[in-house]
Amino acid sequence: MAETVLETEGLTMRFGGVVAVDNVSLKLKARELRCLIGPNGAGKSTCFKCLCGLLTPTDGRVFLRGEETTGWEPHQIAALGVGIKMQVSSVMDGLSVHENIWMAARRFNDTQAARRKADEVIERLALGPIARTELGRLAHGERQRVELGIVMAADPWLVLLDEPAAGMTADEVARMGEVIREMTRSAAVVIVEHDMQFIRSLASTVTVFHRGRVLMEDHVDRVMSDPVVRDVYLGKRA
Amino acid sequence: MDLAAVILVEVLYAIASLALISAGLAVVFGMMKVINLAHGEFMVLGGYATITAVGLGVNIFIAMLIVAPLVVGLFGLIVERLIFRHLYGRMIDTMLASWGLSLMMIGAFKMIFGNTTTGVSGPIPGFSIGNYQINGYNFFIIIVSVLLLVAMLAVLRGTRAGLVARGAMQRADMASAMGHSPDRIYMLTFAVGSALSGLAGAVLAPLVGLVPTAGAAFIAKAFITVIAGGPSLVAGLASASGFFGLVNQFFSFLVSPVVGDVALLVAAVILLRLLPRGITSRFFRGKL
Amino acid sequence: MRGDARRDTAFILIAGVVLIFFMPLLIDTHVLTLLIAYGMLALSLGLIWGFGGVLCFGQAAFFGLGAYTFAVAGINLGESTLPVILAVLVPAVFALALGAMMFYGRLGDVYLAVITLVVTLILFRWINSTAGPEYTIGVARLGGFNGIPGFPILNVPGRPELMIWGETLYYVAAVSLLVVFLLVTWLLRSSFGRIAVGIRENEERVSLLGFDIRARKTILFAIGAAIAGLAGALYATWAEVVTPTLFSLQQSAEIIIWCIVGGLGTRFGPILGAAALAYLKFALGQQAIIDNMFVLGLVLVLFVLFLPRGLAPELARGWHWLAGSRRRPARRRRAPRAEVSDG
Amino acid sequence: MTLNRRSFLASTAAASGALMMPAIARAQDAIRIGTVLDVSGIFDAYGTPMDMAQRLAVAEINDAGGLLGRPVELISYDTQSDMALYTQYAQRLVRQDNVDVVHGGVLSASREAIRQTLRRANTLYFYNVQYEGGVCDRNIFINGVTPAQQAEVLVPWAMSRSGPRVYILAADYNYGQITARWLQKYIDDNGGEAVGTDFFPLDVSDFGSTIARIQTVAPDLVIAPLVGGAHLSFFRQWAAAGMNERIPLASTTMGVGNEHKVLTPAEGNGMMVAYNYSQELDTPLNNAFKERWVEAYGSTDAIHEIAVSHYMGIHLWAEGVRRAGSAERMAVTEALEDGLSVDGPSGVMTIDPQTHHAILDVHLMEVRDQKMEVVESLSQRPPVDTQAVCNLIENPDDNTQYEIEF
Repeated sequence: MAETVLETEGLTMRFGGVVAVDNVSLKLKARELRCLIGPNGAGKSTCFKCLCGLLTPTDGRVFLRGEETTGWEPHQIAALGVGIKMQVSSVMDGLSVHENIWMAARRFNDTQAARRKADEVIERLALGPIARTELGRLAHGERQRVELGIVMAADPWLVLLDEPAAGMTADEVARMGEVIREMTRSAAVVIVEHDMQFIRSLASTVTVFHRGRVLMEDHVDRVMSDPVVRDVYLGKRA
Repeated sequence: MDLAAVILVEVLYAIASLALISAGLAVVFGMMKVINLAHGEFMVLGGYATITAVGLGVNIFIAMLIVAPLVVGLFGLIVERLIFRHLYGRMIDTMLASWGLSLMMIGAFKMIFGNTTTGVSGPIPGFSIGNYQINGYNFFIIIVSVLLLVAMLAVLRGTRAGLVARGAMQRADMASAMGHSPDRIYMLTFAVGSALSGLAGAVLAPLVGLVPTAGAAFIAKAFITVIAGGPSLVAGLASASGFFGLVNQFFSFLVSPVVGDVALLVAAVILLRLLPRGITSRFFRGKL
Repeated sequence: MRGDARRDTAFILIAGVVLIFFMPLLIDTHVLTLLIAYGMLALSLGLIWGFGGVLCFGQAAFFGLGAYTFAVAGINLGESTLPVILAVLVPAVFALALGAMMFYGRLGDVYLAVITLVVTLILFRWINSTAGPEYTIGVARLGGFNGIPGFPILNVPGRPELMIWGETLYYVAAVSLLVVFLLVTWLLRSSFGRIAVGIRENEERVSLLGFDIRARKTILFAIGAAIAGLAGALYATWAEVVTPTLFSLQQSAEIIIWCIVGGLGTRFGPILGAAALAYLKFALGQQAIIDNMFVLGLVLVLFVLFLPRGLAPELARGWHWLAGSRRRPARRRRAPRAEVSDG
Repeated sequence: MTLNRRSFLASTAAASGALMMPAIARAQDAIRIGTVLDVSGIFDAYGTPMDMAQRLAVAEINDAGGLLGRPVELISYDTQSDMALYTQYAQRLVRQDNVDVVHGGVLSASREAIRQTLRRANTLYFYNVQYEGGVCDRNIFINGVTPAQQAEVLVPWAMSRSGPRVYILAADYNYGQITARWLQKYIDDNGGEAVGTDFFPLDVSDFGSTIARIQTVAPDLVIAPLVGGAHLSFFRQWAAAGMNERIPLASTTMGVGNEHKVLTPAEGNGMMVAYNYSQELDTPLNNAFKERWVEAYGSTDAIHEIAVSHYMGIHLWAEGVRRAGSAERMAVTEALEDGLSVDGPSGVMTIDPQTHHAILDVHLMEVRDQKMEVVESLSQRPPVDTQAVCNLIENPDDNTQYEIEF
């Protein structure tokens, strides 16, 4: 039986009087692919931020590989071997593609090994031609790809991705799907996503958020055909 | 009892002068998120404008309350057009350019007015509370700064310009959404902020005298007050001035004015460590 | 990359040695020594601001702390070797404490500026009010506004009677600047330096990579303070007096201006900016027609408006143009790169 | 580290320009006086008239044929009220300008900043300003009044006109600190009590809380050795609170920078001071001096006590050179130690060989309508405070500033 890599217990996040995440319990096994979906304001992004340490939950606990990480700093969580990519592309604009990826690899390798690792990731993502270009000069899709490279370079066992496909062309989305599937060979992946097309192509388990709670959790196909979920997405009261 | 009254007046005066010193900076910072490091020199310019006007035979109150704000407001308008308008959105650059401007102004003051202490004598006679004598001018400063805060509140609450300003303080793009050119708003804000700095400098000049480098003493205090005040303009000004003024005077009386100053600075460090977004980020939220 | 590093080091060494022997032909060594102390001070801010993205409004505090430590320790110990070491350590430890307080408190840029500025003011105020006889450290009177005159100046280690001043002090200062420059170069090439640049570029990203940015910024801040402290010790032995004005806002302002004018994100830029502006100030101090504050201010405004990347990148472009290589495309402003071959 | 060619050429040009200027201006065989004074900044009210006075003194010497048949050249630097600039310019004076003597320094802080530098460089130094006393160093001559010459007579006089409870407000640096202790001593000696002592850094300009505090103690007299432009606000705020009509004020510094002419008569009237000089002294030498000053500068407005003592200091040194027949440091020192004296606008001034200080007249004065009216004159007072601790005849290598201890 595969080990549980991510688990939350009654995760709750309140902002003033608003309960953004309400008593959410998730469980993720090693190398599992999981998409978190839901309409705007459903709490999936807030939940994501609680997982990666950007927010400290008001209540409840988070466990990574059995270790409680509630209230940890993002860098401590990342240092466990968790790869994180935020919604807005977050890269080091003034540095080259190689330097960006090298830095990610450097956290878990010495200088030399990090360079080899960076070369390897660049080759896998076909970033070779732009390896020495500054990120600030790249197009949006390329930057997203580099950011995935940054995530991969650390050899994570858990990857947290917030809307990786946003703003990409169909081609790029397809390539992104491949990369993510490749990641699941070594890591569990959590994706927060809007794009149903993309989620369907990943064919994964989906957790549906609604008003801060988990509405249902099942395979994407069954979720998509569920009338309640459809109502939620169409804006009707469930 | 008399002593308590004297101390009360001194504390109120300290609070009022802090609010007065900081008002111009607060307006510019609140609306434009620009720290004008030449603020202190704008104040000194107001002081010089007053002294010059008095020297030319203008009534001292007219010089302080009308001439100085006009002169400095106009000056602010000019430098905004020449320098700052090219730098919006580049916060650090704006700060540095304003620092450069402050050095230029100090240099210019030295060349024009000479590097000596000048001043005018206070226009209000001493005042006695029981057995104690007190500088009557303190009351004038307290009144001016109360009127100033009330006026700011009234403008923000009750006028269309205030509405636009409130919008702009919330979100930079709000004003343009309301059909106003941000360029013009910035220009006017800067001019108004400068005029307030000029007023503050003019009103304080008779008390402390002027040297070209006097601005440095003001800018640090104003900077700290504005940042510690936080997002709300009037409530922030009032609460931060109140807090720092109290701390300052408490230690000034107890030990010495220097310890009072140091206590103010230490209080600022502690306050910002605890409330990095300023007092009004936690208290008085939603107030103006 | 390794070859690059070796070539860069060799180049710095050769250019440095040439300058050390060449500059005295142009400028009096007494003035040059001051320019060197200022250059080192500018380099310290250039390191933490240009490469670490930490804009410190109070770099003068570390400079003053270094100078005062040197003076106070010198009076107590009667020689200068340990005082020099202390002049580096004391500001560094102070910066560690201050940095930890700021960076672990997750303060934004503006707040960082306010805190550093306020701490400098506190130090200035405090040291300015220590004229009374009760303020002594060991046998050294702090002296308040007077400052501390008459402390032992730099001497040959272990030989307090062999004092280093005048021409010799210039060579000692110049070599220490060269050594510090090489250390900074090495630091920037190391992983620590490259990650520091990453932090400047995108703090959140680097922390999401698993690096503790608070600790790293604190350490970088302390390294900058240590260099500023050494510059302070050099200044003290040169000036033969330390006064509270070392802690003044004016001094802090000048350091920032040097960095801007010289060029942020380069190692040589701040030194160049410091030397050029300090010399300009010195030259302007000789005449009374135009006030030097006015000129400094004008220079700052013009640079921010028209040459925000400073002199060094322009000089580098000129150099590459002269050398016939135009491969270097114009860099994006505000994002200077980590390596600089023009340094 | 490379420099581009253009910047290299520019810096060469600038450097050679700077080096050449003084070389051309310098006369070959002149005797050189170097001076460092705050002609700008917050102490300019002291330094600027001193600068005028030294130019007048040097002109007088040169008009009389110079010294030893050589012209006297003045090399003067403006230290801009910045203590750090003092050592910088002092070093330039001795290393680059090779001056024969250095005069100047305004605040005690500036004197202490350069005293050791000049001693190390074997350059004779004259500090011509009233100060807190106690400096014992054979390389320096001081002709300003010391506490024993000034405060010792001022304190009992002021107390006799007010009462025994005295509050002291002093500038927070060595002058103020040491002077405050001397004041306390003289207050005690005369059966009074120092009921409070506050020190103010030189940039403090808001005295509101202090004025309230003084009232809680209700002293009979306030003595205020305050210094500089910022402290001037104290006298203004004191008057603005109406205190000048309630508690009399004495000062060891008020008027030294012509403060009594900046304050209105209403603000200044009644303050008690004691100095070596007043413009109101009606002596032939003073009247002649004022005439020459008016000829050079138009009016006597700028003349103040330390401008005159600076003027006297330069003449003392010049007399020493004449007597020694050389401008060499030791020769001049020995000539001066011979008890040399000169007569000038502030009366006769004689060098005390034991302390290198001066024996001089002191006048008790009261400020009246922006003038210092002499109430009583005490002639030829020796610097007994410094004499008590310093004997350069017995210990020529002494190099300390002694401070009063209780």
